[in-house]
Amino acid sequence: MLEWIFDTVLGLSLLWLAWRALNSPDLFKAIVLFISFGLLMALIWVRLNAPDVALAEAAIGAGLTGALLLAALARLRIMTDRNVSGASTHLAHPASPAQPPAGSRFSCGMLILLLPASAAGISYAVWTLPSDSSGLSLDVAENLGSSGVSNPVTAVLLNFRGYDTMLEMIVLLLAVLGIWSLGGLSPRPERPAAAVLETLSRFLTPVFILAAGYLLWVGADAPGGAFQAGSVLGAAGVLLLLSGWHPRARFMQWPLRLALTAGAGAFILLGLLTLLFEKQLLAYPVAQAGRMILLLESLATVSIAVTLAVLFLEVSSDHKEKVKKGEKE
Amino acid sequence: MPTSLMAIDWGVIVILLPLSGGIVCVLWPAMSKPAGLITVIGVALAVAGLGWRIMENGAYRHAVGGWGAPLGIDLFADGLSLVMLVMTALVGLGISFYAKRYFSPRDAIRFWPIWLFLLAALNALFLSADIFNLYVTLEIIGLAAVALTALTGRIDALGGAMRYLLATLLGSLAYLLGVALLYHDAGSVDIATLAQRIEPNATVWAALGLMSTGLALKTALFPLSFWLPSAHASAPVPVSALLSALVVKTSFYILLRLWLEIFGAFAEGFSMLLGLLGAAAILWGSLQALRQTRIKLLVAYSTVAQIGYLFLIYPLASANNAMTAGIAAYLAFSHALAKSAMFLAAGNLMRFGGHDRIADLDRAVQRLPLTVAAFALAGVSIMGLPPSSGFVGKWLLLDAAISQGRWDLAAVMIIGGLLAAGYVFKVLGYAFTQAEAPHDAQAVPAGMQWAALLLAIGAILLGFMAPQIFALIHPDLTASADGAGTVWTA
Amino acid sequence: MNGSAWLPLMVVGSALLPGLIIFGLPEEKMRLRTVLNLAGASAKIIFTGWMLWGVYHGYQYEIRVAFLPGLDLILRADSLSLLFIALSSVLWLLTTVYAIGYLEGSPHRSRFFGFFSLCVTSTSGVAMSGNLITFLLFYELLTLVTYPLVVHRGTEAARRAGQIYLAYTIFGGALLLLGTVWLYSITGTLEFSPQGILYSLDKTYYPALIAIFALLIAGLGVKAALVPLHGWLPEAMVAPAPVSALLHAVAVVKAGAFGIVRVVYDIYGIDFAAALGVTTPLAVLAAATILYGSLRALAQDNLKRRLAFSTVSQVSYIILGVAIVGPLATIGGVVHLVHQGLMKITLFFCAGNLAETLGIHKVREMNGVGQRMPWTMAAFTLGAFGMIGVPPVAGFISKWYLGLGALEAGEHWVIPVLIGSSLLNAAYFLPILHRAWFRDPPDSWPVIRDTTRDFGDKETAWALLLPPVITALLALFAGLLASAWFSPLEWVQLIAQRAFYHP
Amino acid sequence: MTNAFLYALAGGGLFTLGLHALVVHAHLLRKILAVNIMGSGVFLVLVALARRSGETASDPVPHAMVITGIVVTVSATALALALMLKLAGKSGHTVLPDKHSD
Repeated sequence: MLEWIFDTVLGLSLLWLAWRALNSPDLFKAIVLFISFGLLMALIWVRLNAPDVALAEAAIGAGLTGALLLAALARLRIMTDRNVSGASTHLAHPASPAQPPAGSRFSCGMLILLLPASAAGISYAVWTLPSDSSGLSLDVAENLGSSGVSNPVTAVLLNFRGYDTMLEMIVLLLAVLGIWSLGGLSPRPERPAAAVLETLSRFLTPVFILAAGYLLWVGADAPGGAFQAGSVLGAAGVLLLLSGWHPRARFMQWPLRLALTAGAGAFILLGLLTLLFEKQLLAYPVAQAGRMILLLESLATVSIAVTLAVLFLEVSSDHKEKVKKGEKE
Repeated sequence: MPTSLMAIDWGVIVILLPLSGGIVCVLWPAMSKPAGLITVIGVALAVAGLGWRIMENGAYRHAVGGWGAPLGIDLFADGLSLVMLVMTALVGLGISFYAKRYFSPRDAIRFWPIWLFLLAALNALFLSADIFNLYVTLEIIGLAAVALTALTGRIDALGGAMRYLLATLLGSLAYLLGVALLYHDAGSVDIATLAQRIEPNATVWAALGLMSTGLALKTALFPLSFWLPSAHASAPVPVSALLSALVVKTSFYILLRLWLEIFGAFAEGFSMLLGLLGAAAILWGSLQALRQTRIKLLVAYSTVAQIGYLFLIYPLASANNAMTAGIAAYLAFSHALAKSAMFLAAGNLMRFGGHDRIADLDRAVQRLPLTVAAFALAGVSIMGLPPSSGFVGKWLLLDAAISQGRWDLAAVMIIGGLLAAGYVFKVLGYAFTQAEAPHDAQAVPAGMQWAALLLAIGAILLGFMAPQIFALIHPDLTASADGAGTVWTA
Repeated sequence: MNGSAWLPLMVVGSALLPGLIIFGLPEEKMRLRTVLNLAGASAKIIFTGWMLWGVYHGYQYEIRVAFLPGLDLILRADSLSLLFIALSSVLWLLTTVYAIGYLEGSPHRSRFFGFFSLCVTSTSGVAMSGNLITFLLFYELLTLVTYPLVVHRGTEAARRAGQIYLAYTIFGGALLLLGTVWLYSITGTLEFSPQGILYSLDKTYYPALIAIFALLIAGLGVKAALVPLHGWLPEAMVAPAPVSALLHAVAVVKAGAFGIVRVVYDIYGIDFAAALGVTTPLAVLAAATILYGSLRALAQDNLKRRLAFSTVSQVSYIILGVAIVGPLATIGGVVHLVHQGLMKITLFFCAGNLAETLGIHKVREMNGVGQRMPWTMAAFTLGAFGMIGVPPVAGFISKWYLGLGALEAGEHWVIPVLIGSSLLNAAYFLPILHRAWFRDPPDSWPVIRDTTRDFGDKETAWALLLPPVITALLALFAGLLASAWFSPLEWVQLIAQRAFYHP
Repeated sequence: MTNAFLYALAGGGLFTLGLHALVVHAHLLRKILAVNIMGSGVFLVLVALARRSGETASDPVPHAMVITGIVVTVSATALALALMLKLAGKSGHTVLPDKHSD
């Protein structure tokens, strides 16, 4: 009974946080509420016995996404400050909160009519599901032994459904390419980083790197793995960037590109090799499976970390010109 | 030699090759253009290899990682997938050769890697037999398409891309929620497994609604087409062609696949709704196209209308799945060729005139005969006039409609054809007029003109290939899939 | 018995190939273009002659390729298609000569001759279609390839005329498509066959079949310029004269009329159509068109427009003959396909000569022109007499058989229509002839449009003069020698015997 | 019937809330937030339902899918934010422009 109450409260506060985050008149507040929403999600993942997801959510869903949102908002505010005299002074401040764009008013109306219906439909669909399905857990358990790792989530991500993960590395890469192809955002005036932040980051960076290494290593048997490790490492990068550290221009060229593509490249290479020797895409020989997964994960971790850091860098800062130079080579 | 070639797993190559090409482009931007072209040609050859294999051995199935569905992910290709892959390869080839001359060096290093990843995802999508894997490919396609749309960095392109991104994300999420429901209903994300296990119940219906809505949004089925014109009209020309010809077809293909194999058996009322929206799309899109004064918007609205024809498949679907799949694949292929040719030709006209106002197109026909011919031939197919693939497609649909007494749909198709003639000749009419004062015209490289013309000729020639296409999508092809094959009820 | 299957393809190819090559030729390669044009036209005549001989001796020429599930594309030469092909080959050659003379020095000739050849290609295809879908294919192709010819001059007026032309023809095409698909959904075949393909159908289909007939006739009637679907024809007069000549005498309107012949005889079958009760309304419609066209022609001062309305009227003789059940009327109608072609192309050639040489576009400018251009006006006179039905010019033969056929079929109301129309024809042609021959020429001829061509004392260029004279003589001999073995009339009797009225 | 269903229902609720906000709000940053919340809702449905039988060992496949989904979402979010910033920089607005200005 207590559990029921606890879960009900948790679920309701989740909905309440979401509502507040979406409808808070102040954008900064909305983002902060969104970050707390993400942390609550992480808690719920733990509650649902999904620690891997919880780690990913905390690091990426709440952490990195939050950082990205705040950075974007900061840039919007700077733009606003610059055009105080202009007509467009409300970039970062909410216009009237509920103003649908004129063009799609018809579809807006339709959707709002459909909303209650769809909510009811989804709930009913969820509600009437038979409660006896075990999904693929039995298949996973049965084949876990030959997967090379003992953490089932890692087994699914890197082995059973490794192909998905390969494509996912491409998604990450595409986000960076997409942002690069937008060219430079208008530059932001340089601001010295707060001293506190600098000290903090100097102290925290090694800790983050250690933590990432641990998560990567432990991912084979316990919650953790490339995505969690990569996002922690990426978070370290974000902190460094926040504290005013600048990557050297030389790094911004091919070493950066190499780091960005390492994960996807490793997947593709391994895919070609397995196709050549095992006649099957990404079919690892059982004896080597553990090592191959670790190799893939290590490279993926580097790529994920660098990608996340670059994403933050791009959204937050004025380093565009350097990146563009690198691109022009 | 044939056996050694036969031993190569072309299905996997079709995915890995463009991925590798994309990585090479990222690592070595200066080599983007040659690497990109070589990759695209290689992919076309690999698709040919896969096609040959499918025709020899029947449907293709590859268990990634050696696990096999439902635990692992299966790649699967039958005649329907093959037609889509061939469509992608051919149209991709044409657009690539156009893009080779179109982009400035600065834009080229941005375009090629993203396009190659997009190509990989297109191929992966048409080869996937796993609804979650389809979600991942859809996301790659979505992000790549948005990035390409915004390539010019102009305000209209940024706005179009932003609208497109939000729409495509919304569509993906609705689809993913449907996937979640199906997974928990049937314990699998493999299409063949789902086909065996799914019984109509509330969860399945909700999944059907969510997935269809999401995919219809991504396909820009009226009225969920609000995002399409601004994105397709503001993107760089080769990208517009890619979006209209290939990208919108992907979500349509998924919906078709799900329909044929899972939902079609019980969702008749729903198919009526899809058909109704398709009919509305034809009328609305054509009327809008007719109203436009700018050539790319006209072509973009024409896409909205042509998508409508694709959805008329659903209410007209017969018990014969192979026939339905054949008509759908044929229509999609036909539109892909014609619409890419049309966008490329429109791009040439815009470069030639330095503007995109239809009424000031004078004399183009004398100065750019290849381009105007491309536009005209593509237009013939879009209008559904013989001899063209568009005519054959319209014939098949009309035949189905009249045989089933669906006079309303038949009337919509006829009216849609008339409206299409209206907007195509609106452009062509001005292309024949003589300028009062000759304006300065930009030279258009021959390569760009020929790319458009060859695609348009393809749209015409496809009109004589219907028997071959239908032979590919024959039930025999899928029957030989090793046991786990899909269900075609012939 | 199956002769060479390749002959029909070669007939189509003899126009298609030169056309495609000409598109690629630069403007200044005049000689090569002329050689290609004439070689194509001559080749076509040779192939046609070969097939005429073959068909006369009972061979069949047929080629088919799979096109749609259950439907083939069929090119087949039977006696009826050869009639149309022979007409188009001869007139193509003459029109080509004429067009070379007419367009000398004007821009975009490669484009013009390219589309011109495509136009003939599709006409040949229309003629040799072995089923309705092949017919539809070439019929629509004809619409598309004539559009650039109509708007050839590139003026705003030409553009608007082109839009009107398309609006009509594409609408007609849509109706034809709808009718064809509907028919196919009932019959499962579209193949032309001598008794039609419908006689075995159940009575419950009859209402649908009547509706389909209406759709098909409406679709074809646009090109055949049946009232009220004729509006595009006078507008299309902005095109250059060879185009008007070809469109009106051979290609477009004839394709429509020919299609109606095919639908009535080879799809429905004349007896079945009569039993269905659709022939009488068709005949009434044709009669109304005949009278309406003539009445409108009376009021036109622009010479080409007058000829256009005359075409509206004359083409419906063919349809009238088709719609009256009986071999004699059929012969009269079908033979008019050829006769009207010869006479009307003569008239348009002559009108083109007047415009090109003297700048005459209006009837009232024609005073005394017979003295300045005697050969042209002599040809014009022969053509006009033919139209009126003065013996022994070909038009008389058509009207004679139509009249006999109407009497044979008991459709007596046709006789007054024929007489009335002939009187109207006389009323709008004789004043022209009177002006041309018996009035004094003006001091100076109207200013010539945009050409700087000066023919001096010569009547006009040879290339412009020869074709109308030849066609006029052909029209005369088609009537004079109507009972000779090589006359169109004899061939049409063969058609009627073989195809439509089996013993 | 287990309490995992509660979370699945909450997931459906999040999806709907997000959809509502996506449609109703004009500011692009809010639209991006809305998409993120919709995504969380979908992930919640996916994982919560895996727990509905109440066993302790839960199905790892949806977990892996959600991790994939989270990464996809952050990529899309980053691209969307960059687009928004670029658009704001060029047009001075953080709302979608009218469909097309002729």
